Amino acid sequence: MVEERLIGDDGLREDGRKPDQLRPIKIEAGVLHNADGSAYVEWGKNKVLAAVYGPREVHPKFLQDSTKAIVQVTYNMAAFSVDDRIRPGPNRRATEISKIIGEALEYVILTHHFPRSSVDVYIEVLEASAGTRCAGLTAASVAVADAGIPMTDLVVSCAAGKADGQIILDLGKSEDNLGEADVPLGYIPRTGEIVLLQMDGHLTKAEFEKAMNMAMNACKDIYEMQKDALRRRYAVGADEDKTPTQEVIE
Amino acid sequence: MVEERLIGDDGLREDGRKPDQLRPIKIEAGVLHNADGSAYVEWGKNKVLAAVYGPREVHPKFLQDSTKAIVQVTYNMAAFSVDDRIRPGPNRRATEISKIIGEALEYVILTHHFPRSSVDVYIEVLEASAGTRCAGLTAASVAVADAGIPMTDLVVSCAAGKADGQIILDLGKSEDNLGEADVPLGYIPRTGEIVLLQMDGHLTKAEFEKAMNMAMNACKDIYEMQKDALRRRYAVGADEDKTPTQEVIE
Amino acid sequence: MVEERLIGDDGLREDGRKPDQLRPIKIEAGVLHNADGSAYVEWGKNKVLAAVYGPREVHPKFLQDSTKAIVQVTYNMAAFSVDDRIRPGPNRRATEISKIIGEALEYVILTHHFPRSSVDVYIEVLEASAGTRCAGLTAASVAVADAGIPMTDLVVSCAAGKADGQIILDLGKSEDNLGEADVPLGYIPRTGEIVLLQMDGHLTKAEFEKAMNMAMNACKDIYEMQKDALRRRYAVGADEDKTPTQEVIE
Amino acid sequence: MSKPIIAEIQKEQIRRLASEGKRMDGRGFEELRNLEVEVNSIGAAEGSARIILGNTDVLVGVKMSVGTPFPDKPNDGVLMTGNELKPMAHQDFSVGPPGPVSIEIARVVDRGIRESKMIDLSKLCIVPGEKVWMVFVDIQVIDYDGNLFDAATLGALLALHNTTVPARKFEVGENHKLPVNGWPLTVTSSKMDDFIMVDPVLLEEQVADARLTVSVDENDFIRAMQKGLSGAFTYEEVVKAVDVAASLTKKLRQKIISTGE
Amino acid sequence: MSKPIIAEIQKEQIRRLASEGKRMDGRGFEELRNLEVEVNSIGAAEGSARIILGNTDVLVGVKMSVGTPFPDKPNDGVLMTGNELKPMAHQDFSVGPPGPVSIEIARVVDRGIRESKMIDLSKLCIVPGEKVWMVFVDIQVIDYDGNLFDAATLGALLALHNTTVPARKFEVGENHKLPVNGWPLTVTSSKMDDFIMVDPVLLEEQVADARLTVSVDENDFIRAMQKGLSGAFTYEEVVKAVDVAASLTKKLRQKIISTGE
Amino acid sequence: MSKPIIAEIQKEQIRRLASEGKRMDGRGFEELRNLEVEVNSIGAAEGSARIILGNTDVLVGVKMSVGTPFPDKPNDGVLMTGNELKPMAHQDFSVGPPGPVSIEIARVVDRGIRESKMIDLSKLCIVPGEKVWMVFVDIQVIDYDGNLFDAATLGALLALHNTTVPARKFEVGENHKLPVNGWPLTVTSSKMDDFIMVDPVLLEEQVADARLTVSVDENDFIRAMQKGLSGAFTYEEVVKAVDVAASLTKKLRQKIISTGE
Repeated sequence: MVEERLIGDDGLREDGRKPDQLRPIKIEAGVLHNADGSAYVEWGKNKVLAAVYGPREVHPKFLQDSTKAIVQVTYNMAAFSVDDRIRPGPNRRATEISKIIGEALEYVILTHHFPRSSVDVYIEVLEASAGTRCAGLTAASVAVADAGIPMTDLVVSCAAGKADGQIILDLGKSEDNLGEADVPLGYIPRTGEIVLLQMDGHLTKAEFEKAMNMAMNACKDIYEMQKDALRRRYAVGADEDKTPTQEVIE
Repeated sequence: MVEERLIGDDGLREDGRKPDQLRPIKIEAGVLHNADGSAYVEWGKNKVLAAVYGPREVHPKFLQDSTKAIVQVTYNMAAFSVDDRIRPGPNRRATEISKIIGEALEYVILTHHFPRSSVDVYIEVLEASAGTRCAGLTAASVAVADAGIPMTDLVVSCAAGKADGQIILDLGKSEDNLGEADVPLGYIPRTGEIVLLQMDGHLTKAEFEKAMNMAMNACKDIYEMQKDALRRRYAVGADEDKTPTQEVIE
Repeated sequence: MVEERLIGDDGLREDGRKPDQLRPIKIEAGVLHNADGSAYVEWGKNKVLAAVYGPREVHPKFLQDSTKAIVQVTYNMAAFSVDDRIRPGPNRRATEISKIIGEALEYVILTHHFPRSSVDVYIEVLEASAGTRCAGLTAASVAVADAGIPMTDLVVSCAAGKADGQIILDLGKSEDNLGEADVPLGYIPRTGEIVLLQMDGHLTKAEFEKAMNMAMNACKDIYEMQKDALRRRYAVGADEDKTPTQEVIE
Repeated sequence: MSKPIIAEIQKEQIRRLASEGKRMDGRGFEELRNLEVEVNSIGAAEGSARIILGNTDVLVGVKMSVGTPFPDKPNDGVLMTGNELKPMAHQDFSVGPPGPVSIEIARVVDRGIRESKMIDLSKLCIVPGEKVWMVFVDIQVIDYDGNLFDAATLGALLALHNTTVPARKFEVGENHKLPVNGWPLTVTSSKMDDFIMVDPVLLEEQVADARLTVSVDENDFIRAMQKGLSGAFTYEEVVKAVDVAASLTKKLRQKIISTGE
Repeated sequence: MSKPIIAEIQKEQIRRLASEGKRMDGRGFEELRNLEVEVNSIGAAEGSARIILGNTDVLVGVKMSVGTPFPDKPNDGVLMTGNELKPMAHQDFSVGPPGPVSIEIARVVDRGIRESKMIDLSKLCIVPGEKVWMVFVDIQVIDYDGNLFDAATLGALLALHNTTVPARKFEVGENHKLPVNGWPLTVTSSKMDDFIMVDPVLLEEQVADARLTVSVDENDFIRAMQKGLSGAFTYEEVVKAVDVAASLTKKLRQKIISTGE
Repeated sequence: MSKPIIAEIQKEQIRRLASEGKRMDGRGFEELRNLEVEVNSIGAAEGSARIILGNTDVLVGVKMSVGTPFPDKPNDGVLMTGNELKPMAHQDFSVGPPGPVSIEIARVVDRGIRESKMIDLSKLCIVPGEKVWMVFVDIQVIDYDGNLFDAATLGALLALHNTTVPARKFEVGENHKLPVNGWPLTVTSSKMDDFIMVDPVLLEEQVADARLTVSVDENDFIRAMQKGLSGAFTYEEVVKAVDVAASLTKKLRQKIISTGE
């Protein structure tokens, strides 16, 4: 089915990456003024903002849980974030991604510290190019930390998959469209726990295990970038004026 | 306007029925596990399930009536129940049918026994072939009884109408599409009261009266089938395990 | 851009009006039975009804303001009010017009007299022919007065604009479509205050000032018609039977 | 709890009057309210009618445009009937999409038009399978004092009988009257206890147990019927209501045809 | 506050049983419930299947029609999968548009069909860029006692395998079976504390920390996976769940193919 | 009751400062905040601009596609302007369809573009009556600290001035710049008591009585105006606001054209 070659004779991918190489990733924490916490992630051509408000009063009220905070995630792609404009408003894909990102985040947030309240996470994909759910979860996790909400650890997310018969890391756009499989993973490096896992395509069990391991290893690297972003953020000083936002996109 | 002959020279209808003959009807009570009461009706090719929950708390709250239970009926046709797929979600036809079935049921339910509560009736048409509102009301009535909700009597429903110039009972699909009139009736055999009545088409007063009488008579027969279904249900034992649902459709 | 001549060699407009002349306006107060206050305005071919309910309980509750009444305006064009049928339900244009008319009315209503309550104004455009927001605000203002709700003054509304290079009053349909500018104004004649102001098109500052003055002057005339309608209404007697509604449209 | 109590008091008053054969506004049980009609006051509509029945005030407008037929009826024009109970008309109506009450009225009016064949939809075909006339009947309730079924039906019939097909605008020929046949008028009966009265006002509707709308055409054929509310009728009551409807629609039809049109 | 307390008590009971290797209904951790299937009972559908898995009861219907392809896939038919958790099926389900739970199930079933290529959408093209077959898979949950992912997937596969393309109705040839390949069946594992059980009943679902659905095809390829809920799995647990799914889907497939179809 | 009290205290503070000719952030009454702009950072958009005005942060993206014209304008391209006040941008914004505040901003920006004729829609016709360019301007507010009217308008103008028509993608010729003329920039004045200040921050907006947005083009023509909020302006105040807008838009335009584009 795959006519186009995704991996060259030199073993390199269309964009020159090695099979187990990530796209360039840049993470910044504390990029917004109003949100209690925020983060910006550039991941290849993906550009993703995450904002966190909370813990705050639950709205609508009937969702309130008397034993813990609820975690509400809204993942959204900007109308202009992809080749064919997306009609504003929720769609089924965004609803599913919001749900699984929320479930992954909830695992690390100490929700029992904040009964009857809500942690609201807004993820806006400003530009999309394969892997936005991984970038979104990675950004959201930093934004929750930036909001000072207690967590057991950061969640990191990265995908592995298969193209041209090879297991590869962090699929780009054409690899995602034309490849044989995609396995996005949400991971907690310190404990080795998996909090998000999807797969579609076509893998043997051995290939699946190889892909999982590749993604878990990459998550460890991205984890360092997350922590570094938070470190830089606090070096600037959480109480001082926030990093000028105009640096976010430049 | 009717080119096709709906009644043959032998006085029999397309499907071999006599003018005052019902399609085959099969009624079963107590076919679902979660619902407080349920019934399944096969009526010709119609396949209709009814489930009842309640009396239970009213949702949304502002609908609550401090003097009696409210009766909320949701009639729905499954997407695949007819030749041309139906888009899921409420439509104007379903809204009207839900309203008139609910009004008919409310008359026999002792709603004053359950102030501030709700009796919720869900009617799902799995397959439709003319007469689903009659089959739905007939099934709903059995399901309410199966739920143990006190009623003054069962409501029975059946239509009569006109095709090829003759008054006929229980219109089939082509008779409904091509015939001259349809008169669905909701009836209480014991008291002779009419709780649902619609008509469209073209009838003289004498024809209308004949149709009414034909439908009322048929209702008496269906009433026996309803009671028989409830009797069989209670013979199995209301407290024991319910009739295996796999028998429902076979 | 304007090929068609909107103003003739005699200085008169398509419909024979002089540049600073209003279309015929007819205002009646107290035309509905159920509403607490109402008014009907015919303005050229525009036919607009306004109804007021309140001050009454706020619905939905969370909109309640503990310091004053809220003013909720719903401007709507009937499906059949224009050449191309309008789909029923709110649209973006109606939402914006409802907002700015509501803001203009709120300025004159003594909202602090009625904390926690709502003044609900419904404007229905039965027929539309340029200038419905001005006719709607003019009617709504009379309806609020008819409801006996205390106001500092009536609001009057009228537009001026530009066509064929001339500043003109109260644009008709083709002047609105083909003209160079439209400046709808909401005005309080007694104080000279401006409570509604929009403009689009293309005006020099001098032209804009001329248009404003022309509209403000016209508002003074319309103000007299509003007061006259209320006077006639009270002459009939607020406590007696209301003016027969069949006179409204004839 | 105030609403049920008020309803009980109203019911008591109406019952007392009814037991003496009287109604709140002095009418007989089988007497319609005063009726005023006005046609084509809305210049932008292809046809319109305003019906003032007592204090009930309804405006019906007809718009037409050229569209594509439904795939299963390629040779038929399309009829759509909408009804909105606007908050202008009564304090209990609220902003928002039509609820079950609005929808029932719209569908009963629609079936009254459609099933009586007063519009031959096949005559509204321009190019089979491609271009047909769409007829939109929009009912707007302005002031609500009961019996919208009859007021809306009458408004729709009058508006359709006065509709001009805007053929020039759509470049499919010359303007002409919409071909419409017949007057399937309705009369609605309202039952409380054993008292049955036609053309109920709002207060009578609010205490009613059951409602029956009967449509009868100019040849005395019954064309449509709709029972509503959670009460019951006996067979005899239904037969009587049909008789009353036949007689009252006949009078109404004569009045409308002689003056209104 | 009653709900969390009840959940805690349920959790305690299930935990106590599980620590002895038992489940509420006597099954082993890696044992599916009793399964009954019935195909094509809905005559109006192009294909249908009813799945009764313990007390979970799901009906899946397939409808087909001719439509236009998506602009970016002019040579492909269109597959749409819908799922509604109707209030009939459980007291906690309410009327209204599908929520996140319904949508997740529909999308997982949809991807299971789509990404396994069990339907070659390019074979559903009639006229490139203009006319293609639309395949609507509608899942209707009738009675809900847990594990809708597996029941709905199985229902969809069975319904598709028994679908007849209604070509005559749309005048594009003779009716024929929908070309479908393979059986990418799923098995769902549910985790509470360190106990992992397949095919959870509702009470087990309600106390679960995490859920993993694994789709395996007839060639032992993993075709899809979906982790759910706010708990975590270890790598080893995931690998184990894949093994269990591979073995159970194999048995299930044999049973279905030998009897059900 | 806390909100009104806080508003009263804020109002008091702003009033005290204003009576000395001062503002919260040290600006003069007729002084705009610091402005940063960035164009075409979104590679997937046909054009984009990010506007950082003080702490207000707005991203505007332009997408184009080929579609069918409106029946009443067969020779014109289609312009659609959308605005969403996302909950990311402020704690008071909530998820859901755009409300009146969002819609007013979108419509004022839309009219600013449309009525100033800065895009000649007739040049966006490909095949009359059949194929035209659709231009979607989507405004996304990222961080909200007042004066969205001016920030969104500026963002839309800059994005449009930097838009490339994706003709190759739609196989209707070679890519080229979107033909756009002029810079109808806006300046918004906010009034509290008798104090009128331009470019209000959120706190100033929250206590404002009235708002006036004035659009002026490069030839000093007034192109659009929108008064908002439930306060009033005198005639003299309006005339003054127009003068201030004329002078500030001129400065802004020079700055934008010399650097930003």
